[in-house]
Amino acid sequence: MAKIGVFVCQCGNNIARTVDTAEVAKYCSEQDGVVHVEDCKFMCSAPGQEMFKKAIKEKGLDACIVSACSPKMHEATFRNAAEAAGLNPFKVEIANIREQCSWVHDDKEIGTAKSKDLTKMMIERIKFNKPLERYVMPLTKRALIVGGGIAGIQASLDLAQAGVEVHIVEREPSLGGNMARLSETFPTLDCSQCIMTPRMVEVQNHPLITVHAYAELEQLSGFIGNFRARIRQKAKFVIDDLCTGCGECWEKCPFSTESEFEMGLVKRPIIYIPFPQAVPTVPVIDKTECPKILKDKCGLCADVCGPDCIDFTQQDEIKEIDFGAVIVATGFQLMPNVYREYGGWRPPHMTPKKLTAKMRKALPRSDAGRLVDVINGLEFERLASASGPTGGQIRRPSDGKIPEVVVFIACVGSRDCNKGVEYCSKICCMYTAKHTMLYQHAVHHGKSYVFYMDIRAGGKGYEEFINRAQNEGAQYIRGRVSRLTKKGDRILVKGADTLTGQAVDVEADMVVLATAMVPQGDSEQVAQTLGIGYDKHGFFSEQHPKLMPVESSTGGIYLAGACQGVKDIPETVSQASATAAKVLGLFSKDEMMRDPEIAIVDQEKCMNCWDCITVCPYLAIDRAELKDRNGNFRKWAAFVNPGLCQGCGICNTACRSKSIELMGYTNEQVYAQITAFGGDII
Amino acid sequence: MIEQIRNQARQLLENGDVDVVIGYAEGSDPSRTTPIFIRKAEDVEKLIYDPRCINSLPLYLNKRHEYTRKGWKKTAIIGKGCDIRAIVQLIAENQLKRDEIYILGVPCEGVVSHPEKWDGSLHDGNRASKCIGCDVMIPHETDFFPGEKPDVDRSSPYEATSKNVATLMELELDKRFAFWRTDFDRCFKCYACREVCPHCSCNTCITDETMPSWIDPAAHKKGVFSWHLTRAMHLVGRCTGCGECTRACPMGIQVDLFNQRMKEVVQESYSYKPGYSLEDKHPLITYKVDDREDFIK
Amino acid sequence: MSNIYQPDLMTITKVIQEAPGIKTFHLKFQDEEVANNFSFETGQFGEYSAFGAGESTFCIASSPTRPEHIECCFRETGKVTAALANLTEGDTIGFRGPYGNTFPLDDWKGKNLIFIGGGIALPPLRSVIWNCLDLREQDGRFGHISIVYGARSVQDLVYKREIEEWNQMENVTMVKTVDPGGETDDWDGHVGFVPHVLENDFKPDPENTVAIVCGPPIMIKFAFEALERLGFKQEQMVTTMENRMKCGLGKCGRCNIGSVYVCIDGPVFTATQLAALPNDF
Amino acid sequence: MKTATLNKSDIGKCIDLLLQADLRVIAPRLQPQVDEDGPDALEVLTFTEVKSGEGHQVGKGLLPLNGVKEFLFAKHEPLFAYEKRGKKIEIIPVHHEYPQTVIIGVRPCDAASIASLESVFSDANAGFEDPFFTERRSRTTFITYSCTAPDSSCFCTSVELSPDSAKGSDLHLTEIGDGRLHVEVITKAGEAVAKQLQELLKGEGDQATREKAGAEVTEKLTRIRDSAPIMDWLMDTANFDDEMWQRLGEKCIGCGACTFVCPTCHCFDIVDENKGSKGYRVKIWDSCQFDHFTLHASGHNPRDWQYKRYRNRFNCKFKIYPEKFETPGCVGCGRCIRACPVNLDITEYMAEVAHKATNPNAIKAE
Repeated sequence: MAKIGVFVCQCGNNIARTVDTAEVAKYCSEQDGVVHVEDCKFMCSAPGQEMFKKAIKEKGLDACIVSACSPKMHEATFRNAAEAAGLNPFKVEIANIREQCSWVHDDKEIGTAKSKDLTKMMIERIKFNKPLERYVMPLTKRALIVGGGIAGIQASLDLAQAGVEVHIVEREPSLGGNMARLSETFPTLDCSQCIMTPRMVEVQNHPLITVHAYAELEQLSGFIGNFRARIRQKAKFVIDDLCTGCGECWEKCPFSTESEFEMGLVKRPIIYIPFPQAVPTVPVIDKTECPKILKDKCGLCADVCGPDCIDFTQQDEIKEIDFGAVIVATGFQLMPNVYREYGGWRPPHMTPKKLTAKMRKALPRSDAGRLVDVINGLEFERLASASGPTGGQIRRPSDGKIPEVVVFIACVGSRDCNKGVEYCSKICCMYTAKHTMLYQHAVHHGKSYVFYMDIRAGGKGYEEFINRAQNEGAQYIRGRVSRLTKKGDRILVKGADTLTGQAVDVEADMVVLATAMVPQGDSEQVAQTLGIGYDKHGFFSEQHPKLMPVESSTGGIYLAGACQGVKDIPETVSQASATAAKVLGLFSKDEMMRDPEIAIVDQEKCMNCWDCITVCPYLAIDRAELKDRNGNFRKWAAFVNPGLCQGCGICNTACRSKSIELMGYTNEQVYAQITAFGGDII
Repeated sequence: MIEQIRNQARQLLENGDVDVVIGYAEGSDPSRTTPIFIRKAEDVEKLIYDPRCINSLPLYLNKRHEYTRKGWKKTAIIGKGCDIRAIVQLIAENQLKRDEIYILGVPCEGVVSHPEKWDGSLHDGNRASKCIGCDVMIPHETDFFPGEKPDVDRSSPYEATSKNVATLMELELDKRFAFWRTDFDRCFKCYACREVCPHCSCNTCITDETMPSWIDPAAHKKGVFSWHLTRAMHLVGRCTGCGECTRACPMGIQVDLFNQRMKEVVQESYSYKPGYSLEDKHPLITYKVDDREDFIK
Repeated sequence: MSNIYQPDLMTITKVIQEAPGIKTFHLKFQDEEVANNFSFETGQFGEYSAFGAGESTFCIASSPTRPEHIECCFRETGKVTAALANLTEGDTIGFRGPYGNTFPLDDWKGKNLIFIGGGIALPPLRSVIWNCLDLREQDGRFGHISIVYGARSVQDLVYKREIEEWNQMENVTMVKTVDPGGETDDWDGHVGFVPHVLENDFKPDPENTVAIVCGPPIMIKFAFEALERLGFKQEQMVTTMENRMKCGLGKCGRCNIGSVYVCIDGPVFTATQLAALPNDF
Repeated sequence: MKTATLNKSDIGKCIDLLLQADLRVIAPRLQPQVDEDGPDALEVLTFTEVKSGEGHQVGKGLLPLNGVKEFLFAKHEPLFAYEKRGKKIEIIPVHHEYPQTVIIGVRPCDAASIASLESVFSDANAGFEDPFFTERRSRTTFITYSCTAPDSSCFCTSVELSPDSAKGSDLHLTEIGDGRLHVEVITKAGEAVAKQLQELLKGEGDQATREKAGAEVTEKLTRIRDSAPIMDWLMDTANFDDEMWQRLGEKCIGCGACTFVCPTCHCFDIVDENKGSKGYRVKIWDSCQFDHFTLHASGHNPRDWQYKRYRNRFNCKFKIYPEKFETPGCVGCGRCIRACPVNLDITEYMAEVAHKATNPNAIKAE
């Protein structure tokens, strides 16, 4: 017969407000197997835990239930306390009477009744809890960082400086990400490139950091402490070790295509580095465009290459590397295709133009009726950037004219349940203000208008920055724009000023849209490759919005930067450093303790349908041959690799023959828990 | 037709290509046929095939029925289309290997719904409803087929369900429930529905589990409902619609109505019908990016 | 009308962990009247309830010569035994019985006895062993007593203390063995399967001897064969059968071997009786 | 023995009279079908408790799918309730209703099966009496009805019964033409029921016509086997390992249909239905055809192959029952033949055994 202790927590008034804890305690004391009951003000407090330990020792309890808050909060607390008192930690269960009772019910009667039920269910369940032992697992002290933007750069530097070996996988030919595209950054208006380039170089030169540029993560298997990554190093057709980055090849390349880095505003050669400060400075050949690769014509780059490092036969290379932790820093993009809503849509990289990379001044665009002078924020960044296609002069794309009137429209696609995303893109208010300033600084006589919904400038120095923008000449009009139409070589912006209630028409030379920040287009695929959760927009989900904001749903995988949600640079950098701290914490021990709550197979019962193998998201289940005493093959059965199993329980539910048990959540435990609910039987 | 099958069976046995031929023979009264295991070439004359051959023979290929313990290395089996679907499904579920089985396909014009209804011919009054809209009357996966095998379009993922399902679904929920309550009152849990099912392949059926007793073994309401509903759920996406569970029920409970309804749901949700592909895993354990997600709230 | 399916309640007065997964309970009736009216003979069995899990059949493992409590010994294998194993001192279990026939102690007067058991089959033998030892103590009615007992491994041996006690006794030969691979460094018994050790190492003399065999069906079969090769006749060999039972009352229909119901016609059978039964066990 | 006649059309009134006398009445009834006319629909006739004389099927159809077994030996029988209180257990008796019951329209084979069940559950069997069975039995009266149209699965004459047998009956009805029934009062219980029906019973019966009618129906039986030599053959334990068991039984799929529909099969299981600290111990139907029925805790199974389980069933019917209880184990109702999904036919076994018993030197049939 079990000797169960039940500890009902009042959580101050947090639970006691809607749950009569004394009555719950009394009810529990009448349950079969319960020998000790406490009704306590704060179980998680030091005195509460002491009382808990004392009861275990003095009453010789062999199982304990703490009726309190979510197990996410304090399961570990009480399991550790139990362990300290000599009770197996897995003989402690939490009945959640806070989040599931007091927080969701107003009626004390209902809250109390439900608390009784929940606790009773746990009492019946715990009778089947078996003592479990934690596993000791090895740990690979090497971190993988997916994405080489500012988040990845920051995290890798933090880790490397603490002595951890780091690998960065970046799919573009250079580190830098979106931040490398920015001209100046709010609220200080310091030059993005200037603050970023030194860090990129530092990454490049750090002995503990390996950069896999122009590479992609194909598969991630394993589990916390023991991941194995399959990295596809895309063929650059340039031999890394030999290349000096002299630039002879890309200077001579006679062919060109739109530059992705420059948002298609200009062209780049087929063998290229994305931007002059690229790290590494090794160019890549775009195999989708290169006539040598496609048709075996040209080959000029190879001819001019001094160190002879062009290799047209290069193939993609697969590297398998073990890691102990993964930081995901895949960043964001601006919402594509929102131009359509403003009548000026053009598909990306389809702008007809006759520019070469060297012709960075004029930007004549024939538009064939389209509003090519409607651009997005990142395009404006390139126009404003000293290293951009116009050398920092703001010229509009269609004819290269310096725009006299520029309209900035905020909240394009964001805060828009119907056509865009519901959330606030957060950085747009700030960057729009910055854009008006950059514009005013460049075109002193220019006139800038901002159509906005609200100004959201919560941040250090942010409100001041907005004020400054307004003082420097930007005219803010509260209201939305209904339509953009072509009028001569200008754009007629039809909007409304909702403060005065009047329609506002502005004839603009250029319109800049503050389009919403959204996750990378392939973020769902990436999440599935990594085995982490993501939300409906494609942002990766954190484990807990408040208490575990940098942990993903999978142990050992952390989230940094805009891949997790909209962020500006300071936030991204802080979060990146936070992930580094988490990884360092994980790596602070030589081996890992793992909870034993994993699946095991009753191999005799297994009828080898392999449904479990099909459903296992962690590739933790395999086929095993069972042999008889004499070593002859007897039958096939599924086998769970305890190292890989995460205890998610999917196999358990898929197994029709009920051959799979999840330790700590065995069929008997769960069945007892469910059947204990409600009234009498039969 | 049956002569060709017999000849082929004889040859297979004579050449030692197979150890046994599973087929149908005359039963113990004129309306019935019975499964038979032919091990000797001279016995092939006992093989018959006509609309009375209701049984789904692939159940004998299921490991649960001691098939492997009999030491048959290779088995030939006479299969009408619906049974071959069951075989295919068994293979897809790793319960059988394709090369262990030699399928003697028979063209089928439909079978009688119950032996009691046999009056010497097959007609609309006694043709099993599963045969209406059947697209495997010319079977799809065979090793031998008498004569030329015509091509049949089987691309539609939609199979007909019996009129009964529609009739039931039209009833209001409480009436439908009342119907099952009366029907299930008769159930005494002989598990004939389970044992005739070619897809029930667990070594220990969930209803025989004791730790915990998921399903009360008693034939009271709770025990009966949980059994039949669990059985239906275990067959979702896997049931090939042979209808044997209903035919085998000694108390006349139409248990396959559940399976038929689930079949409709799977077709509507995933455009999937089981028993046509040797590789496909059923939709409830697979994920495709375009799977329906509207039920996730 | 009395309900034949209703158990009497007993209190667990002591729990002994015999081996991994194997426990012994000492049991006392809660109702004094029941206790006073209760008697049993060696070889009989009972239906033990773990309320909430069901009933399980075990022989009474204690000797009627020591009536202060009854004992049962079981291995945790299924739902009921797992539930029983969770019980501790002072807990209540249900008991129906005693059922079945008994070992024919009267027929064994003046004879040498050999008890042969394997694994968890020692408990039924233990009852009759102590019964015979106690009776011999009283009036010397039996000759030499030998015990051949084996288990899979040293730790799986049950009644380890009593094995030592028997080992020390005069006029008792204790032969203990473990299956190959189950021995430990300090193991001083034999290594080998019970029938093998019996035939090749112990080699008992069949003269005026009765062999009482208990164990898994396969062990009984091989032990009988070994005994026959040693010259034992069928009437000199006795065993107790452990077929699956539910009612213990000859009604539920599962323990039968042909027309013989182990619950009411057994569980004790001589080899002669078994030989007359169809091959259904 | 008293006899009388009764108009066949008055059976509904009989039921009403019995109901008026506060008796529970059980009669054959047709069960609703989803699609009455559909190709899959079969008439489902079962013994059911009735609340009026309308819609009964007494004398119509042949055999209800269920026997009368479940009204004496319940499918689900709570034996007692228990409640755990700390270390103590309280056993609480379960109140059972045993209403005075009349089952009407019972066919002779079903009536004959009662004695077989009684032999198992009464105290004549090892001195243990199942109180639940005997209580019900003592309060149940059987009004039987001679068969008029046996079907191809009936074989009662092969087991020493007949379509007009009154064995096990309390009040026996036989059609004697002109819409009249010959009524025989057989037992005291039958007499008590007859008293309730007095106003409908007329004069004397017609014994001669009744016997003639019975003989005519007996003629119609097609499935006739010689059961006489079976028991002796089974008694020879050497025959227990005869090749026929495996040969005939290999197609058996181990469903329990035959045992559950069988009016004499009595196997049961005892389980606890538990919830938290309370529950019931219940007796439920079980079947010797299930693989775990005899499975030992050790994993050993004496009847490890399906044919051995069917062999046990056949032995139970033709050897164990007669030997142990001196009652027939089989009443020839043919339900197992009708219910078997794979047409495993007990009469084929009977024929095979009879053949082997009478031709001991014959070469084994293949």
